[in-house]
Amino acid sequence: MTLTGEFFAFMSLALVAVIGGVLLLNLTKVVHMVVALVFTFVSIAGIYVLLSAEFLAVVQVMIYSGAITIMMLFGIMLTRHHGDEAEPKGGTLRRLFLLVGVLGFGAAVYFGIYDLDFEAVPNTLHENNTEQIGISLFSHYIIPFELTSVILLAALVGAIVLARRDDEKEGDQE
Amino acid sequence: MEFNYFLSLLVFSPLLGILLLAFMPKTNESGIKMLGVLATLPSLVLALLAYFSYRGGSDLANFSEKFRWIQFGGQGAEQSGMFTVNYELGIDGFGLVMVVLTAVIATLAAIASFHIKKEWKGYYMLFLLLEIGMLGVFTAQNLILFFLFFEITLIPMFFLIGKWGYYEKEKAAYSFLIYNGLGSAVLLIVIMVLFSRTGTSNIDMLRVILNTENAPMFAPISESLKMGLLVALLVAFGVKLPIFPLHSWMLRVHVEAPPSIVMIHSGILLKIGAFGLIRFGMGIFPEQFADLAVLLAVLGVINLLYGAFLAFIQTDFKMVLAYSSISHMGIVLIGLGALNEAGIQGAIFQVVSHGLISALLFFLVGVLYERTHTTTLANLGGMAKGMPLASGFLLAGAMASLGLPGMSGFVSEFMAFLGLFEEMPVLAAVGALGIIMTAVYLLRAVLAITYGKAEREFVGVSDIRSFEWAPVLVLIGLIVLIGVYPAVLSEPLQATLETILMGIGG
Amino acid sequence: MSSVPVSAYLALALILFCIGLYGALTKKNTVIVLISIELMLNAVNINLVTFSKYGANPSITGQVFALFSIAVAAAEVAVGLAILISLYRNRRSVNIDEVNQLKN
Amino acid sequence: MENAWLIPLFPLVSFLFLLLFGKRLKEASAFVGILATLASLVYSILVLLERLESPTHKAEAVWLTIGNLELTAGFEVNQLNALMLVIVSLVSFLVHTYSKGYMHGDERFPVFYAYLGLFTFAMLGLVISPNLLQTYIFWELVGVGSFLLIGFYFYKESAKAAAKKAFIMTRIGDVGLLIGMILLFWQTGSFEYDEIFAAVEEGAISGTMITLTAILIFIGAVGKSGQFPLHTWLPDAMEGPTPVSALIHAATMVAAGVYLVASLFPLFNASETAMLTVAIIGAFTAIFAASIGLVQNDIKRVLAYSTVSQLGYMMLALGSAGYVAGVFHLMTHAFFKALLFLAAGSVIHAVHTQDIEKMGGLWKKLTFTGPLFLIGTLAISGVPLFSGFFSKDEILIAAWAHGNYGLFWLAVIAAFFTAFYMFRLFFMVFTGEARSEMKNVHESPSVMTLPMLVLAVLAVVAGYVNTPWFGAFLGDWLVEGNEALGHGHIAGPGWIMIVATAVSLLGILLAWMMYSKNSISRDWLSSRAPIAYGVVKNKYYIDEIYNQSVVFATKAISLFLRFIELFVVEGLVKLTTATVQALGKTGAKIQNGQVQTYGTIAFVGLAVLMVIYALTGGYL
Repeated sequence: MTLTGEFFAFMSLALVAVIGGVLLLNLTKVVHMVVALVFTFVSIAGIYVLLSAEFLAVVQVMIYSGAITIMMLFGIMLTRHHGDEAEPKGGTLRRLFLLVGVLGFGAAVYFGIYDLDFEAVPNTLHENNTEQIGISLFSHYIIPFELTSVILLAALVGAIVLARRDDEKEGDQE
Repeated sequence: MEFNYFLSLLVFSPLLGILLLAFMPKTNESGIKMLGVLATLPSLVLALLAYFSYRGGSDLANFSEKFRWIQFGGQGAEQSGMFTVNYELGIDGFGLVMVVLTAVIATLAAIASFHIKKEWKGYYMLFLLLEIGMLGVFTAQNLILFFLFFEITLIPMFFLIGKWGYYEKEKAAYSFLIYNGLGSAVLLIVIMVLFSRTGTSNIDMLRVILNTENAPMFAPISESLKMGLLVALLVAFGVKLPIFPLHSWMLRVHVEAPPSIVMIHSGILLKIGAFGLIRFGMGIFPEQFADLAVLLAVLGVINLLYGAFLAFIQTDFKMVLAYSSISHMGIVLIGLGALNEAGIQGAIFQVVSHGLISALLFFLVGVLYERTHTTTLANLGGMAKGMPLASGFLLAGAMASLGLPGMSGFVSEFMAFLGLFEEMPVLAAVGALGIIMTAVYLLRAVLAITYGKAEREFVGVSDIRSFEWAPVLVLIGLIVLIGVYPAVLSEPLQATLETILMGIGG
Repeated sequence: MSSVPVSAYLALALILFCIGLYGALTKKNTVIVLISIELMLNAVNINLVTFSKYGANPSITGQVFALFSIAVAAAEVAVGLAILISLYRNRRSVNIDEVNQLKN
Repeated sequence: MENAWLIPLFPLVSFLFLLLFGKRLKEASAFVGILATLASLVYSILVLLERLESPTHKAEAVWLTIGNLELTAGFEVNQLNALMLVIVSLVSFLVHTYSKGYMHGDERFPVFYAYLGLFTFAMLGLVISPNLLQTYIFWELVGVGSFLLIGFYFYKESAKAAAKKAFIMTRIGDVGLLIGMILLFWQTGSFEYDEIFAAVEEGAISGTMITLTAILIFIGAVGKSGQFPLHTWLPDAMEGPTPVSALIHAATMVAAGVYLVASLFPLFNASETAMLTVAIIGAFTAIFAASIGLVQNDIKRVLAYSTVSQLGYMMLALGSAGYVAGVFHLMTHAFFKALLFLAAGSVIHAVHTQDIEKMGGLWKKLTFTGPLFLIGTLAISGVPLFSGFFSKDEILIAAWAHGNYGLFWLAVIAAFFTAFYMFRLFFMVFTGEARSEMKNVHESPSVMTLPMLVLAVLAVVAGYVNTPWFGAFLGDWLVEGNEALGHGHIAGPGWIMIVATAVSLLGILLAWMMYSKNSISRDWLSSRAPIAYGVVKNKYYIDEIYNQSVVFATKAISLFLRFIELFVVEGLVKLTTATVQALGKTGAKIQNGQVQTYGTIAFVGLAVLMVIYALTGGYL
């Protein structure tokens, strides 16, 4: 392994991503947690750039760091939060149990990947990345693409229905 | 002579009784009892017929019958005859002896059941079902059929204990079911492993396949797997026998079940354990069995002494007899552990002999309880005054049980020890202490009941009467017959013994 | 040639996945649970993109899949938040401990 | 002689017959029993007479087949067996006759005769057994006969305890016999006496094995013959009716141990250690029991200890290679001890007590029993010209000749004790004044006195079949054709006979001075050495020691095992059920309806599986 710029970039991005994740786990205020995760999402976008996926990096920043985070913040704001954000007591046994499980899982997977290395094949992903994606998406993956739109539509309708029906109920009650 | 369907007839003839009983009015007490006893007679007659025709020179192989029954696997398997479960019955010398014993004790226990106080109809129907199961166990020629019959014995027993027993009958019934159910589960695993790996469940074929090098199998059975299977068998049948420390269910059953059922239970059902060990353990895995012989002998001595010492301090006569059964089953194990002709023959003799003796003793317990409504030693005493005959028979039964020469107990005990002394003299000498202890606890208990000062309240009780004579006389007669002329038993066994010993290579 | 090995990307993805998983299963706040799930999806996306570049057969497909995944995740967040809000209206709480309808 | 197997069958038939029809026959059952034993007696005498001329007869048939082993059963008439047949059937016949008077009026009269028949059958079967296995079978059966008869008065707690004790104590010995017998079988391949002897002679068995088996078999004899340390049952066995004591616990069954050692004599003779063991146990028992007999006050117990002591003599004889002496004493002892017991029975019958402190002055009232008792006493004390004198003399000579000088002197002291306590008994019962009020003292009916008379005659004359003066006819005949048994007569120094006579006369003299003339105070010993007196009076506390040690240990083991049963075995059961229940409860608890919990469980399960796969390389 040579000390190249790419390596430094990866290391710093990865560090920021992981710190963001750890902060998510350890911060007490919900808003802070979401903000911590923004760092992670942005670093992941950086990782995408390193992996020659510029288009995806942009999408990542737009959707995650932008849209989803904003939505989450709205969700938090729409739901009232009592002052105490402290974790309720109890469940430590389960946490420990889970921690062991997670670490075991991580170890098991890491055991599988730690010396995984493929023969690097020269590729052209970085050239006209967006164009490549577009061609692929609209030729080969046209049907999944259309289906995705259906899903998004369904989600849209579903979200509205979920919210509205409750409104009606509340209205009935009032 | 042709004996088509002979064994099926023998095994399933109680079914006729069940059908007829189903049409009897519930309240007709004497009718039901008579029918119940009569229904056991066809099996008895057929069993005796088989015995005497065998003694008359007829070949036991003639009795075998076989029909294709269930087919597992695809077309190819059907052609090759693999994974076929046949309905096949047959008997060898050992099986013959056990069938006769079962038929005799079943009839006598049916007579002893006259003491039952309620719901005779259900009782006798279950009783007859139990008899079918027992007869089937001793005649089944393949493991799956054996297992089915084995399970058939469990269910009627559960209800017979749980419904017609004494104070803690439900608890006894449950512990019976749980222990034996677990034993059956282990047995089923063994059977399935054998069946799936060899493609057959026929006992003789299994014997051949497992003891021939490079015999065709679907999956190999390694030596260590064989050992594992044998240990599993030991556990499965050890529950039944019972082997220390798997015995606690049996104590409850002995104490809580009605005496006529204990006659069956102690007389025959426990023997299925010994039968299974000899037939399957020793028959199918002879080499591994030889490796375990020392363990068995040690377990036998433990059983013998453990039962004897605990019987010594019991305060209830039924408990004394229950522990005595454990102790006597130790002698079976000792004989098996000796693994020579004398030992194995002694074990089989003990199986038969203890069947008769414990049936006699429990019948007398029933007679006693019928009159005094107690079996606690401290409450009894001086019964020889009021019921000299019953006391005399009780004493005779105790004498037979402690191995008095001239009675069957001695022959079996003697042969088992004769066998063990050849192989492991020191262990046998330790076990011989059990002979003393047997005398100690049996005399203590029996004398406490029969000798000494008579309790006033029991002075007027009646002695053995009417129907009670039959079981007592038949059992005593058989016990003395085997004791004086053991050839009645040893001759049918010789062929079986040879087969077994050939497998062991000794 | 790349100076960063494949396993480093995969390890990063693994760490993020584990963090997300732990968060999803322990956090009491439903919003955080949802966001932890997003983190897990992101970790998976990293894997997809990594294999798209360094896999045995590199191609654009991995990136396209990541794209799909992001789209679905967005839809999921929308529906999830809708459920969250309706839940909050019914229960006046977003504490996941109190969501135990499965029991009855 | 070919039909000698019929001899035991007569009493067996009597037993079965009385068992079935005894109730109807009532006291007529006596005739069945008497007739049966008479038949056996006549036949036995015929067999004995025939045996005097012709060689040993043996016939056998297969009894039990074990694979290739064939165990046989049959009968054998050799010198010893023929002699025993006559002794047993004679005493049995006399006791049967005597009992008709003694048991008169007992409501279980037929049962008594049935038991007597069973015992006689077993005893006769025992003495014609050609092999050890058969011996063992009958050996146990006589034990049962003895057990039943001791416990004949079953409603008495003491009888119950005595019967139980007798059976269990002898059973302990029997196990020794069984082990010895089986070991011998695997060494020699046979239970047959002659084959065992042949193997011993060929040296087919190692010396240690011979010693071991001989001692184990001797344990059986110790149990049956009431030798120390298994002697305690015999005095207690006096709870049985007195004719039973005469038959079983004096003349026949207790002598079976001696008979067993005698019939296995070549085996014992092959091992010095075994012989010495037999001799030491015998001599020790002789003096040990005699010392207890000195101070007992129950007429039957004195006789019982005397029996133990005399049996010790016989063992000493056998252990000193005095085969003939042992058997000879067995025979004479059978006669005079049976006589003594029957006479004692007659006394008890007359005065209805067994305590000699309450008797006295009966000589005039029991004009017939008194002299007969005296004859027996003289015979057992070894007064010259009576049978006991000759046989005891033989034993002393054998012990001296074998070089057991210490044991010899023990035996001499025991002889002194014997003479003393027997005459103490005699003087206290028959002379002086009655020490308690006794009414209706009357002589027994002739059906009781006649058997005693026969025995008295034999007690006098039986000694003359084997004397140093008129030729050792019995001895020569017994060892004829079998060198292994030693010589018919062992020559010893002449002073032994004088010493033996002197000590017995001294004993009598001392007893006379203490109990008849009262020139020495009766409590001379008890006042001088109260502790020693107490120890002897309480039979050296052997019973108490056994109670404290063996019985206690048995109970302790039992309780310990019950502890195991309750806490380990039942504990395991409870643990299993508790585990299953706990698992079930945990399972139920996990179902709390929270998605996160379900997710955790599912995920951890997956993780565990993955870890397992990772560790096992993907193949389970």
